[in-house]
Amino acid sequence: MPHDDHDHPHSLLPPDPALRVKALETLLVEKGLVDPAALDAIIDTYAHEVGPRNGAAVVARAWSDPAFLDRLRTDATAAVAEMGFTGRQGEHIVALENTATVHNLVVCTLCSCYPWTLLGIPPGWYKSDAYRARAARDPRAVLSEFGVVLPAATAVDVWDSTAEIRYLVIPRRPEGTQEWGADALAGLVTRDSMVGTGLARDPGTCP
Amino acid sequence: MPHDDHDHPHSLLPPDPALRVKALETLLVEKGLVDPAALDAIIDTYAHEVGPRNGAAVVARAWSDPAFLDRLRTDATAAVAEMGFTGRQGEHIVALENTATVHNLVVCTLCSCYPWTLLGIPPGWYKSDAYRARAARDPRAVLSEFGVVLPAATAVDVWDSTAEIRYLVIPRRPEGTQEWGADALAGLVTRDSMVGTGLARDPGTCP
Amino acid sequence: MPVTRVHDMGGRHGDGPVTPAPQDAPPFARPWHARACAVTLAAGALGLWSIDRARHARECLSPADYIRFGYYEKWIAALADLLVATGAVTREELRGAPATPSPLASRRLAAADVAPVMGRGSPYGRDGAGPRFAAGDPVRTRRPARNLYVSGGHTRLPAYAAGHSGTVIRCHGAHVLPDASAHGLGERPEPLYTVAFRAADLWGVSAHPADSVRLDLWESYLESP
Amino acid sequence: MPVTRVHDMGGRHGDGPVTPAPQDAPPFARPWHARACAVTLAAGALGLWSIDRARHARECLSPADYIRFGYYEKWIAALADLLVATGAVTREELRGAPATPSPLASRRLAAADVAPVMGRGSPYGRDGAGPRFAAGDPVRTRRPARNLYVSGGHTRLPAYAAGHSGTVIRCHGAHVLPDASAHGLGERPEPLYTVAFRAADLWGVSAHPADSVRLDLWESYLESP
Repeated sequence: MPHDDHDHPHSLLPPDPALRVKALETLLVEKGLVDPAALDAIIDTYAHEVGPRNGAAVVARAWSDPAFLDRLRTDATAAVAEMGFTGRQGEHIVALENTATVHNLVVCTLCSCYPWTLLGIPPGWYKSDAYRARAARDPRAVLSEFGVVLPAATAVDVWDSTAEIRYLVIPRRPEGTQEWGADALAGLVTRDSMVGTGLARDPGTCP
Repeated sequence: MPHDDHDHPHSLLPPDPALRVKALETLLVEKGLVDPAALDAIIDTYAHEVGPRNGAAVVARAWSDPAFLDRLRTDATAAVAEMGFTGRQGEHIVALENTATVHNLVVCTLCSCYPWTLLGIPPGWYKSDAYRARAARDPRAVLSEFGVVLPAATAVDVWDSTAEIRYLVIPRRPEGTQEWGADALAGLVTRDSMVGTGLARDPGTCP
Repeated sequence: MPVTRVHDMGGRHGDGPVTPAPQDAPPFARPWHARACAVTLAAGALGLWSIDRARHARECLSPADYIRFGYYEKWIAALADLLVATGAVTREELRGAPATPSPLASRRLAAADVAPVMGRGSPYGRDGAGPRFAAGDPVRTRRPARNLYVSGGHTRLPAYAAGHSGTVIRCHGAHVLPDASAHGLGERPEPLYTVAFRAADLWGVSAHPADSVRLDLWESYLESP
Repeated sequence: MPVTRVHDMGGRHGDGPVTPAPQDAPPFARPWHARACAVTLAAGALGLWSIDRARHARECLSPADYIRFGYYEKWIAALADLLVATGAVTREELRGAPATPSPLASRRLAAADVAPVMGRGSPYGRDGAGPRFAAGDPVRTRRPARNLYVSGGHTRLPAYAAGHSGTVIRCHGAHVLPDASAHGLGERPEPLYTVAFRAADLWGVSAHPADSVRLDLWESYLESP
């Protein structure tokens, strides 16, 4: 058990992180514990297939399909599974709807839990000490660093992902999009808006 | 005010610590803010004059002079001032007497406060993260790392130096020293025994 | 309070501003980040440790390493520690000695299984005792935040939320208890709740009076106030 | 809890063993340690900051710097920050621009004054209000551990001791309040007490039942339980 073993085996590996990874990969492949083709498949999955487009599709549908929104509210895990979004770091999903009076912000202060199935690999800032240390205590200052200034009357609910529940923020639907279809709506939904550090794009400025 | 100024001026100095010190010293001397001869005098003071011999003299006298021990209990600052021990990081002194049932251990979890006038500059371990983090929570494990194993019936009182009170531990006087004079007794008193991470030397093993 | 580790940083002062990234930034900033991620997931698929044990291995990095290492450096360091702790590799192999074929090779994740394994995940809900608390109930978190089974062990109650009063807003059924699972003590599932705390109760008057902080907490972390 | 900074490490898990030193180890392990100590004391003698402000400058180093810097590296970094903050030196001078003679040179500590200045120290006792608590009184520390004047400001209540019940064992009279003094808010002297806590109350059942932890705490850190 590595519990407070102060003679950490990792110190036996080369200090340079890229060489460290390479040394461990080589060793595991040689021992038959890791298949290099599986590594390529994992990287391909998270570099190209699983990313914030998934979450954006969920948000766009929640905005435009009231029956889906109902299912999302009742059991978000099942509702997003309908759309094919299941798996690692997305086993238990809860959707958080922003309103005129409540803004939701997601953090993981203890590590970097994040809804991989819907948003992919977390961005660097989400994993940074600054975000982890400050988001729960000082969310409005953190939001201002993302250019988001909320009305003082809007409450901020911060969700610290301490268990295996993964949170997806449903940003507010921009005004003037009543006629938009789901695909166009999804183009308004940024990664940050689904973590709560951003808002959906203004349709007037959208490409 | 340097309060959470994230553009810390210190980063403008050379990264190597020895060069950093030299650069700052040179600048302050050039500006007329620091006298090089004063630096030498300060170093001489703490390298050669003020050190654990002071504390050992206090302990030896406390062991051998009951009237002094009474004064030490009543007002340790005044009692050690009688012996000439006054000044920076020794403005307010409290003596802690070890007994058969209580062992005292001193730490400063928030920085490295230490009774300079009696013990000089703190040793590296006293300033280490490991000592600061662990001494208050797990004093018996820390003591064991110094080779000190206390009877289970002995209570450990840990003193966290959070204000300007500086603590001097009075170790237990070794058996078989009834006839010893103060100078010989002082030879039994180690630095660690006055912090509480050691005991007084066994007279049988003393040089 | 710090009966905890350096990873438990929620509420800490002294960190600088957060640096946002473009919405379309590539998920892996460096090629070796992608390799580190993939090696960790592939090794995890051997089934030698739980996610809780893997988290605890990262938390057990020395405070200095935890702070100076980047995200994937922590992953790789903890992975090496876990592989040695479980006997999957030896210290000598980490040092560069010739690798011995592993009897665990039959568990190797095949490329063809990546999609189904990642797409399935591993749900943490379990059958278990019914919940003691209901939505709307006031609760208080235990204090200090610590593992009750192992001194210094893994727990998911952040120090900033220990000993505070809040309100249950949801019960998620029974989930695997990290405090046990991280230490090979079985899953010991317990009801998991989302609990809301007033930000001002946690942080004092500097917090906005309308704001809240919500955490997912197991039943043994909670008591009636 | 971590409404605090990385310096507030009492109780933290994950640090390795303590490494003792010979009883007669030289006080300065490296020549530059001695220079760093002397420069800091000599600059401090200019009277531009209180000891509390100097401590806070060290605490305000970034968490990464605080952990990776050695003791005297922290001193020198904080000294540079303080000298700029007080206007005694400029950023340009730190960068290597030619030094301008300082109008504060008249305050320079002369070599002949080192012994009397160091030997005098600066006592922190002050006239002030009489104590509200007496030895034997039960008290509870405030929670969270934080500066009431400045968000994230200096305080000397460690997080591990916040919100705990203890017993006053001694009153030291009124002392300068660090929470004010560190931020240029005057000395605001308050009665200072030594308070004893049961170790088991602070750390849980892993503590020895007979053990205690004692801290020196100002009156505004305490309330009646």
